[in-house]
Amino acid sequence: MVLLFVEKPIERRITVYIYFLEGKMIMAEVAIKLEGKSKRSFLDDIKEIVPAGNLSLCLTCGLCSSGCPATGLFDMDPRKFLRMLVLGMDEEVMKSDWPWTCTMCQRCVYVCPMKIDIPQLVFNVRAARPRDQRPKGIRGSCDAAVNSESCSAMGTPVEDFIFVVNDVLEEYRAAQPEFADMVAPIDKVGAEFFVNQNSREPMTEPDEMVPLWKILHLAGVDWTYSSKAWAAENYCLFLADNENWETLVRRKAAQADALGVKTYLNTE
Amino acid sequence: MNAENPQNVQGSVMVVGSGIAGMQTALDLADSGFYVYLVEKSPSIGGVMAQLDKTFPTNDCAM
Amino acid sequence: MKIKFTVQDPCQIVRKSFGDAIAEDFRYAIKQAIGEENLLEMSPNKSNNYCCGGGGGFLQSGFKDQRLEYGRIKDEQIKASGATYCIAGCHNCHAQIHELSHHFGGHYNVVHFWTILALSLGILGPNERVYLGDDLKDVNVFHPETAI
Amino acid sequence: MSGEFKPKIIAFACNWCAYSAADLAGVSRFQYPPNLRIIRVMCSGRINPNFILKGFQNGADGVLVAG
Amino acid sequence: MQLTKQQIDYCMECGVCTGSCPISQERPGFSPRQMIKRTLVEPDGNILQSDDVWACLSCSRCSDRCPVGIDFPEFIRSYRQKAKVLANLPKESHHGIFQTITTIQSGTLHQNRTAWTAGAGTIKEKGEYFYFVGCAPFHNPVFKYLDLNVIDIPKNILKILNALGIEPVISNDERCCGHDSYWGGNEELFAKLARKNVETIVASGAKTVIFGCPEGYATFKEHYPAIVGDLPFEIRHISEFLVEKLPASEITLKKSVNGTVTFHDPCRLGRRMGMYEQPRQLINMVPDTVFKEMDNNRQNAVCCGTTAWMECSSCSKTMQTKRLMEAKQIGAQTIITACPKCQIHLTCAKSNTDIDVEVKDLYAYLAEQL
Amino acid sequence: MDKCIACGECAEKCPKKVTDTFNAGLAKRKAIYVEYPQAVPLKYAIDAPNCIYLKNGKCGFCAKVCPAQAIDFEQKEKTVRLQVGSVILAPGFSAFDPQKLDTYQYSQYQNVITSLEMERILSATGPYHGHLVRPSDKKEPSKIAWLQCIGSRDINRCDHGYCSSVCCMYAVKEAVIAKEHSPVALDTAIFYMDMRTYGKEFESYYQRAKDEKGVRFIRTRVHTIVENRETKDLSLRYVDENGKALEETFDLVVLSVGMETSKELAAFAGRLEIELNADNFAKTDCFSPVKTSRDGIYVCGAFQEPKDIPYSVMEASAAACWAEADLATSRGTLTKTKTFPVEKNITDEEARIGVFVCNCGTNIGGIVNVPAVAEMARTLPGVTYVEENLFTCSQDSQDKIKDIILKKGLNRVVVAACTPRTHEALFQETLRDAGLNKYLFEMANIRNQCSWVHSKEKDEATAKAKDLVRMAVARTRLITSLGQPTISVEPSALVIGGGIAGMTSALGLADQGYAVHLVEKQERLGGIALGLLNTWKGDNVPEKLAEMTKRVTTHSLINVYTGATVKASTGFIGNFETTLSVKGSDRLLKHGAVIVATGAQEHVPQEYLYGQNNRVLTHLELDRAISSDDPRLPAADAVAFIQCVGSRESKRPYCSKVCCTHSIKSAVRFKKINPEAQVFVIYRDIRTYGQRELLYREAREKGVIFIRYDLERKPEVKNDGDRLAITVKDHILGRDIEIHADLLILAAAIVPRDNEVLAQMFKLSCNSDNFFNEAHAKLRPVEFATAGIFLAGMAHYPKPIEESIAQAAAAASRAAVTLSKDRITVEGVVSYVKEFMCRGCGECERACPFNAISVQETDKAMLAAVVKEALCKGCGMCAVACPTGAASVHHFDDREVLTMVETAFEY
Repeated sequence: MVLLFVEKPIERRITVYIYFLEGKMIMAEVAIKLEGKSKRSFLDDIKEIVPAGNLSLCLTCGLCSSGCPATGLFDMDPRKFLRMLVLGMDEEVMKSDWPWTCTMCQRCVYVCPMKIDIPQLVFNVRAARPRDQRPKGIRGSCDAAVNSESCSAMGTPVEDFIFVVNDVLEEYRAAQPEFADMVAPIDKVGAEFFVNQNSREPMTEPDEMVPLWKILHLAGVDWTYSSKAWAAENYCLFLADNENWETLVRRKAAQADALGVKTYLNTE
Repeated sequence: MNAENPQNVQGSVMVVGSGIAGMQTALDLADSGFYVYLVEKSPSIGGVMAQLDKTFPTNDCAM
Repeated sequence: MKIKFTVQDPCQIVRKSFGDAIAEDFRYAIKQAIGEENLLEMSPNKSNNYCCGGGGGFLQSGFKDQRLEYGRIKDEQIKASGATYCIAGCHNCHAQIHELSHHFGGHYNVVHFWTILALSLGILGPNERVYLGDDLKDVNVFHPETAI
Repeated sequence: MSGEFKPKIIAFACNWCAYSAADLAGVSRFQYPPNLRIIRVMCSGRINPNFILKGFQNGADGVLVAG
Repeated sequence: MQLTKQQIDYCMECGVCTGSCPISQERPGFSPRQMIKRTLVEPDGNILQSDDVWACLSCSRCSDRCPVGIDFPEFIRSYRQKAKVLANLPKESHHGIFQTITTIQSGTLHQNRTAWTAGAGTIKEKGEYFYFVGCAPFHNPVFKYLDLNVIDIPKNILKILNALGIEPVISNDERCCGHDSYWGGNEELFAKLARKNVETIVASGAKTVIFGCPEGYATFKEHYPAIVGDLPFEIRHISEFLVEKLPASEITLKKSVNGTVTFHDPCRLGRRMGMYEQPRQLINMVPDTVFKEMDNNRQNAVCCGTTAWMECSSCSKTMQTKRLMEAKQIGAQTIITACPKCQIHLTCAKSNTDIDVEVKDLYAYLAEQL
Repeated sequence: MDKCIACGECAEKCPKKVTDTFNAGLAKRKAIYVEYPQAVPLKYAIDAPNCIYLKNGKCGFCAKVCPAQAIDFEQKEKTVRLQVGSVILAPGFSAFDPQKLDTYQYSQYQNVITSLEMERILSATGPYHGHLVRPSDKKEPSKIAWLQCIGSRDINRCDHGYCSSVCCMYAVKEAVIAKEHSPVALDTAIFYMDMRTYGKEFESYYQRAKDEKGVRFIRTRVHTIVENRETKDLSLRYVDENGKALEETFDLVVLSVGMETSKELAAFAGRLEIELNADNFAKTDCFSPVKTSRDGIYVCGAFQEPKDIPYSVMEASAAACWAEADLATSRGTLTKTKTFPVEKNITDEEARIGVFVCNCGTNIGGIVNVPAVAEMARTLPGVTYVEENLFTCSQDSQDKIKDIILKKGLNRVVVAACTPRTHEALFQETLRDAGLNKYLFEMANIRNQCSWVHSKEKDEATAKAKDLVRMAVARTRLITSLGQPTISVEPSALVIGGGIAGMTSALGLADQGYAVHLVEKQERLGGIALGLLNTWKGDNVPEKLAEMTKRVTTHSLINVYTGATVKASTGFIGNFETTLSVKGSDRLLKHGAVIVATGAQEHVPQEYLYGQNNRVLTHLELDRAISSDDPRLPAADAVAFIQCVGSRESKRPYCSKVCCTHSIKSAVRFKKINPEAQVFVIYRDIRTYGQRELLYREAREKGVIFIRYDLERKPEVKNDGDRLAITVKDHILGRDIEIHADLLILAAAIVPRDNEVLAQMFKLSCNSDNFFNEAHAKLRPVEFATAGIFLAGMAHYPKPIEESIAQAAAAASRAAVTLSKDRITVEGVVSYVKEFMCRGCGECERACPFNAISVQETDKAMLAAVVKEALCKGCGMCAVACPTGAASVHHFDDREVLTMVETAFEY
């Protein structure tokens, strides 16, 4: 019994905004000025991107915020976030770090009576920050993955991965005779399953990879790792770096295709 | 109904549903000279109002 | 076995993808491994489960205080369930919940789904037990001599 | 005289509410002591204080006006 | 069979009775002379079936003037007993609530009729003086709708008595004096009440019983002896009592502020008890009182329109309105009454006319100036 | 069914327990049942799918125990063909099933209930007999929460974009009633989006609930309910308006479920070929709000749109009105009137009373010793005949009673059986058939109020039955024949007010063939609608109004008086005489009914720079500006609306009902003309009830921005050079927003006209807001307490065109009930006054709730009270108020009542 998650690349039209950002947003008692024709804002773009998630439909009912664990962080919540966008306060929203506390868990849109896709808006707002001002941790992971042949957020070199896998495998084969013929194939062409691997394990907790191997072994599954693009994680998605996100997905898919596997088994 | 030939107009009305609206319309019609067929699918008349406890804003008993 | 488990439904595959149906499959597997009587549900759960706070890049974003605050509900939920183990089906959940337990002094353990699966199959070696608590450290150990 | 005090009670009941409530008690088979006598009036506004005093004068131990 | 005090067959058919009867003036067909005459022809005749038997006010204006001294009120009273047997019943005012209260009082009723004294004055359980309060505690709730606090009458009397240094006995066991049942043709009930009252008073050890209400006073004096024999205590009306005691006391009264006042003689106090002057003396004790008599005063005074809580009708109202107009015509601003019922009836009439005369109880008039 | 005597033996014996749907599933009932004890008809029915006999042919206990042989298992569904002139659909609604909302776990958590279940819990006839307890452990709750908009205003989880219109008000009511039921200081909280208390007296009810009763109103929604496994208490997490996350635990959570049209009903509509709208409600338009898409088929109630009781009742009468107009030529062709023999005069007869004691099968006879009761009855004075029956109410018994009355020369009848509430009319008819006046009848209630309630104390029950019979006989000796006067009816109506409501009423009556006098104060018909452009559904008001005006002015049965006012009026139902002042000269009219449709007007605002800056307009001024092509409108880049201007404030506490819709409709219009324009609606609660919610959604979709303000902090409006500067605090961000607007539209309140004059003239009453008071807020929404006078349109309360039209047609229908009769029969149980005994004090007049008694000058120049029998309801308030005994009530005079007191206890 194994969980399957087939990731499908989705076409998204992305508008990139360049804003200058300085320091954190301060919630000051300064009146929000609304006048005349509004300049083009998220509001307008969202309508084009996700008509069903039209944020101006918001009833300000509070359901999203009532259910959101990020409510209150950075003095924000989904409703306030939405409200600021409705009022065209794009710049202030951009300054807030709140969108980075959203885990896109979708509890909000799950119940929103107007089905407003708040996570999608969060994604757009993240994407609108200049790349160099997005949180370093995620950006680093994304960059590392893009720059790594493994697509690993930890930048794990291909050789390291191969070494660790084989090393651990051998160790276990030796120590646990019942699993003497357990395999952890890499780049096995035509295998049934393409298994990816979160970089954390090979890098820091190699033993944690073993249970999965054992299960696959016992289940008699015909699987393989890939030496390249084997990393499961994709931080570019979280960075709202669509371009690189897509690049990574394409690279992983290409690798799977290259190995001629039938199914892409995502462990993430 | 036959608008062209008023002689053929039936002096009867079928009312479907016997909640508060159905009963009122049936009473009005019967009280002013029309034969009413009141049709209800449950065994008694009264509809949802009979299930209510009190009614707003007067807090009158709904029964 | 009298140890009680609870299960964290990953937002990605449950609410966002396959809904309650996959959550049920997930439970089926877990119950096979630990025994139905040992599964304590959090509430809400399945499609309406609370996110742990590890996803969406939150773990890497650098806002640690906020992230732990975010996870407070999850921590409370796990504690309220009465379980001492939380089974996670997702790397991020695993990492976040592990940290929550430590941060809020919950003293519950978090284990990967397949760790518990392997444990129940009796194939879990001593080095693969980093995340098991003392009560399970020595259960069904596979080749104890391989301990490092 | 048995030891238990069984008060004689006269009730004036409005035709439109209390009297129908007493009917309903019957339909629902509620049981209550049999020492109550209900007198139907068209409205509890019909009860003047003398009706109540007359009840006492005629030996009632309690008079209930319900409407 | 004793029909009347003075046999009606003395009647000379002179018609003075009908001429002086205030009812005859207002009620079509009502005539004392005719009633006597018809009864002479047919003793148990149609008078027993007629409403007229209940219409008489027993105001005694007729008997007071009758050249042969026929006691018409007593005649009518005796016929009322017979009429009742034949189910010819009076139209009881206020739905008969006072009749019922009277009946209930004849039984073993625990009353609370002294609560009003709290804050009004001091009373005793035993003592020389017994103040017989009468029905005011029962009137009070019924006549709230007239903005009338009937209970103020006993309150004021108690205040005056206390001022004189008298702390009277007022008893929870007091019963209705029976005046209304007597005049309503219910002698049996009357006798029960009379016995209970005398018993209560005797038990209090009182030597003197003071009455504020003329009806109680007259009833005790005129009708109790027939039931209980000679009364073992003295009977005093508050007005005669005060006329005697006030001047001797240290009480000084303040000046009147009521403008021109006049006095309405209660039938029981005046014609039946002959007490015309004492109330007037009391009124004039108040310094600066401007007192004027109405045209009909003393023996000629006209009844307040209703007796024994029955047969209140448009005829009663006309009498009351006329009486108020009489006061108005002589320029009185205030009409002083000395009977709670007179005050109630005149106040009622005033409340649905626009006659601008104040109706005030004599003892309130006095107590105000204490 | 005719045989069933509703004794309940069958249900007692039925072995099959079934979930009781009437009690919203909170209780069990049997498979043979009456829905509820007061059900009409009170007949037991078999729940076929659950009946053991009907399923496998065994059981049949019910048939064995039925004393009336009323059970017939052979009955089959039959198809009946009806030939009818018109069809009126009043099939109602289904309550939304919240099971699929997994965040609320309705089916899993016992203490999460629907509002309908709450109604049953609160009801004295409900599963807990009105004792407020929660389902899980029957404990009295100390904290209850209501969650609003469950299954309404939601396009994500249930596809019901509309508002269900009634839930806000019923939740407030349930909270208030629950507090009254609770022995503890119950904490109640209502979680809501917009509090939609838009109806008459609703807002003040809401305010009272909040301020006096302490119901908490929390403007937010709850995402998830979490149950404590042990206590079954329910924890709710919510965020308040400032964004603060809170958690509260409640004992009971009520889901305020909305209304929907069931699938079966939608399918039925399909078979009838009537059109439904996107939300599956019957499609109608504002100017014919009860007319379906198919001629001759009308609709009323919640099948047209979610709505409350009074509006359903209005529509019901409106539908009747239009059906009556369609079928006017055949009125009375299918109805029959029964005839009776001439009544015997018994005035001078001695009482000859017949007493019939019913066994009611074993219902009475099984407990009460019926022979002993009959024996006792024989000894009572006046009784000349006594008989026992198995069922006194059966048809053969009726024939027998009739026979005996004639044979034995009875002149009064006592039946000792069930209750007069259900059976008096039947026996009275038997008396009439036998030539006796129907008032010579009396019942002794020895079943419902004796054998059934003392079933374990047979001796005492027998003694009581004897007393009840003795009391009834004593009273019967005194009762007399009563006349039932009839009064003639002038078959025409006076309609006061020539607006949409007045014209609708006039047409409704005239189309049915009754003459109408339509009086309008202005020179032109149309009223306030003359200033309106469109309805919210888009109907063109000027066009429709012109059509309507033309029909009215050309109708042969309608006399229109413009520039006319009502000067004086006398008379009563069927016979009014009214003097009109038409352009200065008087005109006397006779008519049988009155419809008051005098409308209302727009409040003149005193704030927000109104009257000082010409960029500030009211709604009517806006509509006028639009129709006169005011160039400022298309040029406006930013437009703001401020709601509740003059409404919902201490001075005018009611909600004006129409303004939210009008503002939003206008806002959408601005957006349509110029999508780039910024449009703001500054509001307190958006009250787009029913399908108006779709308009609200459209406005948001188009980018209209809605900002909520509190009464404590109203928006500020200043001049800003050429424009207006409006400052308002945003309700979500808690920060001031400054709007620079080219136009400001004020949603000015709807205020009553000077209703006092008419109120005095027709003795009508007004509420504290000065709108006319209907006879009953729920059940008689178009009539006054005074018979023969009806109410329609905004004189009753602010309302949109479709509701005015429905109410106006309803008023016409109610008036037609009177006008369709040649004579009206008045009940005999009415008050009377002995003139001589009357002092003319007026206490009766003050006491009468129906204006049926008044003091008048007599021939002898005295004052005396006079009863208008046509208006009297026989309640006897006047008799009690009368100090002399001049006023009394036939059939219930002091002696007739007191004799029962006197004979009550003789055992």
